[in-house]
Amino acid sequence: MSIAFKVFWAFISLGVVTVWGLTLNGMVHKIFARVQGRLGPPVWQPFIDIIKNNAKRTAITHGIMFYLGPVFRIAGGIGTYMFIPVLFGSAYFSNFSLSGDVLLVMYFIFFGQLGMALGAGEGGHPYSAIAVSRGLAQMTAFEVPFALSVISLVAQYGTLNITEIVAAQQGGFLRWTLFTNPLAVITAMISMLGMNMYNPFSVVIAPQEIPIGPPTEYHSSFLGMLATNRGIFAGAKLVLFMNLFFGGATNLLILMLKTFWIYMFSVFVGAAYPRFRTEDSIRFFLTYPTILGIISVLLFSF
Amino acid sequence: MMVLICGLLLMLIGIWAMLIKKNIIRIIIGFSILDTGTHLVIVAIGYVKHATAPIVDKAVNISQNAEGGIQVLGKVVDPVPSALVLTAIVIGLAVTALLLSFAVRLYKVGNSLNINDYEELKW
Amino acid sequence: MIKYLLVFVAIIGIGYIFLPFVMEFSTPTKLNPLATSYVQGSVNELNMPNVVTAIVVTYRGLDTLGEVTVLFLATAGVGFLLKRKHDMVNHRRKCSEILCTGASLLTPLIVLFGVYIFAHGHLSPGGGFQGGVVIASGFLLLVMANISFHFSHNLIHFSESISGFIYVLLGLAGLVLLGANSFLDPRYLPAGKWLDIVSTGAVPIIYSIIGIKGGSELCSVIDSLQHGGTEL
Amino acid sequence: MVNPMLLLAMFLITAFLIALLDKLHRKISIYTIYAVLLIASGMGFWQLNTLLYNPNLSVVVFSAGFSAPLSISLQFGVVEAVLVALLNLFGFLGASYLYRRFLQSGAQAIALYLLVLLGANGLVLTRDIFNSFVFLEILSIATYAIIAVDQNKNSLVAGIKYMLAGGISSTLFLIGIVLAYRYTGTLNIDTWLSLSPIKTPGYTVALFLMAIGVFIELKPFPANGWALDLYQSADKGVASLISSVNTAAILFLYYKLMPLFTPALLEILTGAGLISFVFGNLIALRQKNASRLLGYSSTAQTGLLVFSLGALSLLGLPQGMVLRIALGLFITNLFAKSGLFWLCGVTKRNNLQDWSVLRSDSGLLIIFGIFAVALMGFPPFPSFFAKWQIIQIFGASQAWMWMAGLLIGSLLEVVYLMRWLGFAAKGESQSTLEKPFSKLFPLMVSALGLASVSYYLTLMYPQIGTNSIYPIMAFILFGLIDILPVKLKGVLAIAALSLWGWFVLLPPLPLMGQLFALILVGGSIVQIFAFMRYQGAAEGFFPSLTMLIFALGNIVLASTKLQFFLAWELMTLAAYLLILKGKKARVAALLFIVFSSFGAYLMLAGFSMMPNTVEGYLIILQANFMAIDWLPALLLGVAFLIKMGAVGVHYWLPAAYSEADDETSSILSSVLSKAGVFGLLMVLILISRFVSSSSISMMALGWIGVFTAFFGALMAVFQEDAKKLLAYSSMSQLGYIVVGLSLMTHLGWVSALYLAVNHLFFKGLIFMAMAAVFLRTGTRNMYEMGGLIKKMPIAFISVLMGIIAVSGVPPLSGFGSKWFIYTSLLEQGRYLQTALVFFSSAIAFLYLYRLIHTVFLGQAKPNQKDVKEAPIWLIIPQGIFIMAIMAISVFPNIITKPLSLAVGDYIAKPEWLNWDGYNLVLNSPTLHGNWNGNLVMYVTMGVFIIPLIWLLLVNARTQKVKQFNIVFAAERPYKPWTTHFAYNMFAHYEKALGFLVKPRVTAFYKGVAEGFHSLSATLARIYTGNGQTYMLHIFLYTIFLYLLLGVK
Repeated sequence: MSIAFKVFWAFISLGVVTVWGLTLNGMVHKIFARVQGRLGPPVWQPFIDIIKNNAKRTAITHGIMFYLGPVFRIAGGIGTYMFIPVLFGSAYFSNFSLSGDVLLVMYFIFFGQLGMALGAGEGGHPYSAIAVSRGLAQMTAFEVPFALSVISLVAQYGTLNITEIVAAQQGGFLRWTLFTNPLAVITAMISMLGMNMYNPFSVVIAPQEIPIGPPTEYHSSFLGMLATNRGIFAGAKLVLFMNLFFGGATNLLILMLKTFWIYMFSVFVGAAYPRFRTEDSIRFFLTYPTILGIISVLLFSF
Repeated sequence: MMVLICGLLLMLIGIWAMLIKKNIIRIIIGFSILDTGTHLVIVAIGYVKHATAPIVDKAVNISQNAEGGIQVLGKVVDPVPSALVLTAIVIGLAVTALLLSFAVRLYKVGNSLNINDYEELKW
Repeated sequence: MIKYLLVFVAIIGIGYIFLPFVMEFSTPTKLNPLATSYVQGSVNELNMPNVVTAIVVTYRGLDTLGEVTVLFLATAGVGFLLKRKHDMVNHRRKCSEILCTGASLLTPLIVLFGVYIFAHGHLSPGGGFQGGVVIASGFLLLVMANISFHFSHNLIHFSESISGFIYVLLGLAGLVLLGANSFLDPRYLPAGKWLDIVSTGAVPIIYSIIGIKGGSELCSVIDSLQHGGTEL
Repeated sequence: MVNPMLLLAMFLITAFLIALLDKLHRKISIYTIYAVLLIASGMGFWQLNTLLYNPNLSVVVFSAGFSAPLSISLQFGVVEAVLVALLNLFGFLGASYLYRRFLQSGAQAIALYLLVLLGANGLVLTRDIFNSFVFLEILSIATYAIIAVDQNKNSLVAGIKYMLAGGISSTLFLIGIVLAYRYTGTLNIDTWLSLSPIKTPGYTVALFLMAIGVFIELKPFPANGWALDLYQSADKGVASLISSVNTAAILFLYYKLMPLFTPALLEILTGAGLISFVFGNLIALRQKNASRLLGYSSTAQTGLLVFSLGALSLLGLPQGMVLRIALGLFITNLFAKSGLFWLCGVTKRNNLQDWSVLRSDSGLLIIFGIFAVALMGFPPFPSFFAKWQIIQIFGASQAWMWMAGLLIGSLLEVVYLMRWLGFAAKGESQSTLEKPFSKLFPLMVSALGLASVSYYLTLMYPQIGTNSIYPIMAFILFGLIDILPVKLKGVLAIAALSLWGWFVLLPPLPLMGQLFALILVGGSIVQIFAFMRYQGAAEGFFPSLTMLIFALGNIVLASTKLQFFLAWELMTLAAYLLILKGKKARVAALLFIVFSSFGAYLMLAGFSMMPNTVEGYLIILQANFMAIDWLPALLLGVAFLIKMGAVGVHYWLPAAYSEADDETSSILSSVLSKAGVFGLLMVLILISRFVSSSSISMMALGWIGVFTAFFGALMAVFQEDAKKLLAYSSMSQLGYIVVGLSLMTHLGWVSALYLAVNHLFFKGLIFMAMAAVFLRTGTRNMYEMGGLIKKMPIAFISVLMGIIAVSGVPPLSGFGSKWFIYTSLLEQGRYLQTALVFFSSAIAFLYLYRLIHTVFLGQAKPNQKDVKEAPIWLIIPQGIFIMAIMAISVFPNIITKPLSLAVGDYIAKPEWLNWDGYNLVLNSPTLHGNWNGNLVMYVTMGVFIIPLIWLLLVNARTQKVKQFNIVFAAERPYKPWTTHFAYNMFAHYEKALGFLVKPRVTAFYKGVAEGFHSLSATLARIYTGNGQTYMLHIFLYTIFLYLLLGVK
């Protein structure tokens, strides 16, 4: 496949995931609102926000890093997505997944976060830094169970290649990792709660107490970019989880179905639980899920 | 044999004095006794049974051999320890003299001859 | 208490160290080969009846040279230690008539006796050190009697220095005259007649020098102890 | 041949006549003894020269015209000639030190001094046992008397103690001689030696008494209180005389008697020597009085000499060899110890802390440094070679206890000497010194003498090779031109090192060697630029720096164990000197050198158990077919791990890295630690035949690495000091390298090396940038900075590149190292280690963000509003490093392929590892994976540039706002100190995980240090200061040794 062709299809797949991701976000807001007894915004609210923000004329900047922050962020989201094969067996929806394996994806996730953190940092607002420090701290903690579950997969399948992992899960839902290696999946799903930063691990963005910080420092097209990324990034993560643990997808419909339910898991948990403090969530991630992860690794390494 | 044991006993007495007496002069005397004991031991070691002093005179039997050399037939004691003890005595004397003058000097500086009064240097 | 115990242990211990030696000690009945050859050599090669002198002055002359040095050291050390800037006044009472007279009378005799002893050191018991000590005891007598007798410091030091110097020169003479291995060899002078006072090579000269040296050193020590050392 | 009798006669005549000469003029007598001593020394040299050309010359001279057993014989052989030459030379130097004393004290003192030397010479020359007693007494009595040149109470008291002890020991000696005569019938040592052995207990007693008499004169612990008091209180010239001339002569007497001893006796005395060495140094540990400390050190050194003479003889070495080794120790001690005593006299400071007075006088400080360093046995001083050989011999003959004792004692010695040196170099300086020429002269001569002796010895030493000299030569040359401007020196250094590196270093090396040469030497050369930022001459950097770099190269270039160790020690020394340049680096430098020495001694022990290498053939090549046992591998491994700062032995690392000057820290972290990597790699190569990835040892090593990485990262998170943060970060990174190496697979090693190269680049980069920040802001506390991105954009970019590379975020090369380490670990099934490594690298984000945020982002501080960009000299290396990082990020093959080739020489590349263009494909049976760094870079650029363009299109005209244009609690904040979120940034993290980084290691080492110091203090209690107690010690000691001997 020629490079141009590949780039073209990458754009298509990116478009798909953006739309789907944003839709999912909209649904989430709706669900939360309903759980809390509100009417909630319409499902398409994220799209409206993005368009509105991009249309704003005025913009201020605190400096070059501030300016680049959202770029880093969205580049991180897109890049992560670009390195994940979306549909199993499809030449069109495999993005640039041949540049690396699951390790690349796991590390590229940091790219956007780091850039964002830097950009927000230059804003000079202390809350940005506080949020970043919480986010990073929590991140180190939930990455441990996640890494353990990936390691468990490696022990199970003997590969880091996402496509190969998906291939190993083909042939009936009983061959999904969910059923062949349930402990790893549980571990990974718990750490996903942290990743998505919904309750009980929402102290990072702390939507109630800290209504300022990055979202208010950034505005207009910056904010638009961040919002777009929220969709892309969520989609990328969901696709990754789907590939690793739920047998992947061979067409877009299955993809949507699976990612929806994966997402809903964290949403339901988030809607039902109160919030942990940072140190509590660190302690949490480093105890139960970590032990589960270790057990799952040990199960497969012997 | 008796002299040897006496010498050894003297040495022990000297050591006792050096270790027990507090007065520096007495310690020096102890040292002198130790020294003397040593000299006695040295002399005793050179003794040969029923022998005379190693001076070849009328008390010693001598005979002339063919080449005109003199053969000493009588018994003399071993001259070597005697020679050594001479040196040892002089050396002992020198050390004692120096010790005493140190003591004198120290008395002038510190106004005491008790060895326990001089313990500033330690650890 | 602990200290007494430890001292006790030390003394017992030192005694114990000597025990094996004492246990197997028996007075020998004959000389060992080295001593025998000393006795023979003294008589035959050095023509010297007093074997001890032969050893002290000739065979082991280097020891004696060292011994002289030690004496010199003691003198210098005592003088150095007790050195005073100013002579202090003596507060001792004058000697009694008997002591004064006796001392004045005896001192020359004692000195003469000392000279005899070191002059005959190669023939009969005695020798340089013994002679020197006797001479010094004469001077000690004078000092004890507190007779207003002043050593000439210069004289003493001069005789100390020069006698020591001559001793070394006499030793070196052997080296020069008899060869590389003959430092302190007295045989560059004729051996002389058996039992003659001028015999056995340079031994009488050496012993006399030692006597003078020893005497002056001891006098110097006495002087230092009496008056405090002098600035050389 | 020179007749030794003449030598003695000359001394005697002068001594006897000095009183008369003195009457003429005081100066005449003084200059006379100078002449005599110089002539005597010259006689020694002359004799040595004669014997060198005419080795078969008869060297024995008899007295009185009779031959040996009858008369007294003197021997003037090679050893005696050396001793005569040296002792008289030092006699002369000591006399010149005492010049003023002599002027005041008069002829007696001069004569006494001369007689000390006479005694020493006689003791050296004589072959007659009783005669040696006489000379011993001359020596002792003259020494007793000369103590009185300083007639204060203390020296008189010490003198009396000394005399009593000396009297007792010489009485024992005398009685021993006579008792022995009873059995042997001779007093001549040579005749005695030819006798057949006598086996009765009485004879053993006699020998014992004789031996113990001499031995106590050698001041063995604990029967040496008198000597210590004497060293402390006597005039320093006299103390120096006693510790050098006096001790040397008695030691030689001991050596002469040694062949007479029974093996049991020799063993006991040798052991006692070792005890004396160890405990002397142990007690010195807590000593604050300089002269007394020197006293302890002196007794320890004497113990060491007794020990080495005895031990080597017991092991059956030829006497020539024993003497050569002992001579190395002896010469060092002679020069250094007397020099230190003289220096004590010049500074007139008793408290060690007051030695900072030397700061004002760099000449004296250098001299002090030479002495101290020589005493500790650092190269190129003779004691280094002596210790090396001794340890090698012990290793070969498996004398482990001896080796352990020697090494422990040496380590203790390093502690207190280096602490002292630290005080002198870094303390608060107050006043100036009075420096009479007569006292400076001997100091300078002995320092110069020691240096030149060492230089020539090193040149002549077998197995050294010219390369090994370069570091020393560089040190000397750059020391000589140290007054030139720093820019010029920098250019010279870069030119010299580059030429050397290109033409000498690289050509003979195999690929692996070249790689390390590039890391170690190349990486350092780049950083030389940073040193050129200083104004004026900036004295003190370049000698050590160039020595360091040459030594680093030599480590790679070594072909024998000795060359390796020599280079290693020179590197350590140079690094120590560089660290010591830091403003508050006294303690840090001490920690560094103590830990390094500990490592070095382990290495020494390890080397001694390793087979010999072939000279002229690089170790790195030999490693391929040589094998070593597990014990040496363990020792060497630990040694290298210390240098890398593995967890547990990392205690020195944060202190040293943070307190050194910034440029130095950079080199320490980015380059020096790689020397440890190189060493560890060598060890692993050497054991690669019988150790595999799954061996317990390698698993353990892996865990060490993982925990190093983990704890390093975790501790870095909680630092406020940027340099400490970077230090812990380095530790963490080195942990990854250890893990990689522990895998013993091709991929594992490639990953370790890849990380090593990367770490050089990014850590050098960050350190350089941060050096610029520290330089401009004048602080290292991150919370005192902030918002510097606008003032120092270049530094910001460097740090940004650096932290992206450290954290392993794609697309920069850092990701490669993560990918390598994970895949290699997973490939070997080390899952749990992988997880912990992953955790640590996640933690890295915390401290990296903290670094860049609190320094460059957030609120700028008003007091830093005039901060400028760094000087160009700091930017040049940054530029180079950035280019290097970019190059290997875009084109990873330029580094991964050579690395794989280099490793392939030792562990063959598995077939499942392939390059498909830029795509690195891994198809092992246990793991599949791939990484295409080139493509990742392009994709990242793409996904970055497209949104950027978009943003520029829709939002091109943004309005720049001022610093406080934020809404903070509904107001605009005007206090950047409170608004800047920096201090204790990860408080929540500390709450959650802080319990893991409680300073346990610190507590442990503090406990160890405290334990040693209180042990030292307790032991020192035996020196009660009471003369009688000291005598009691002597007697009890004698009895104790006697009981050990167990005469039946």
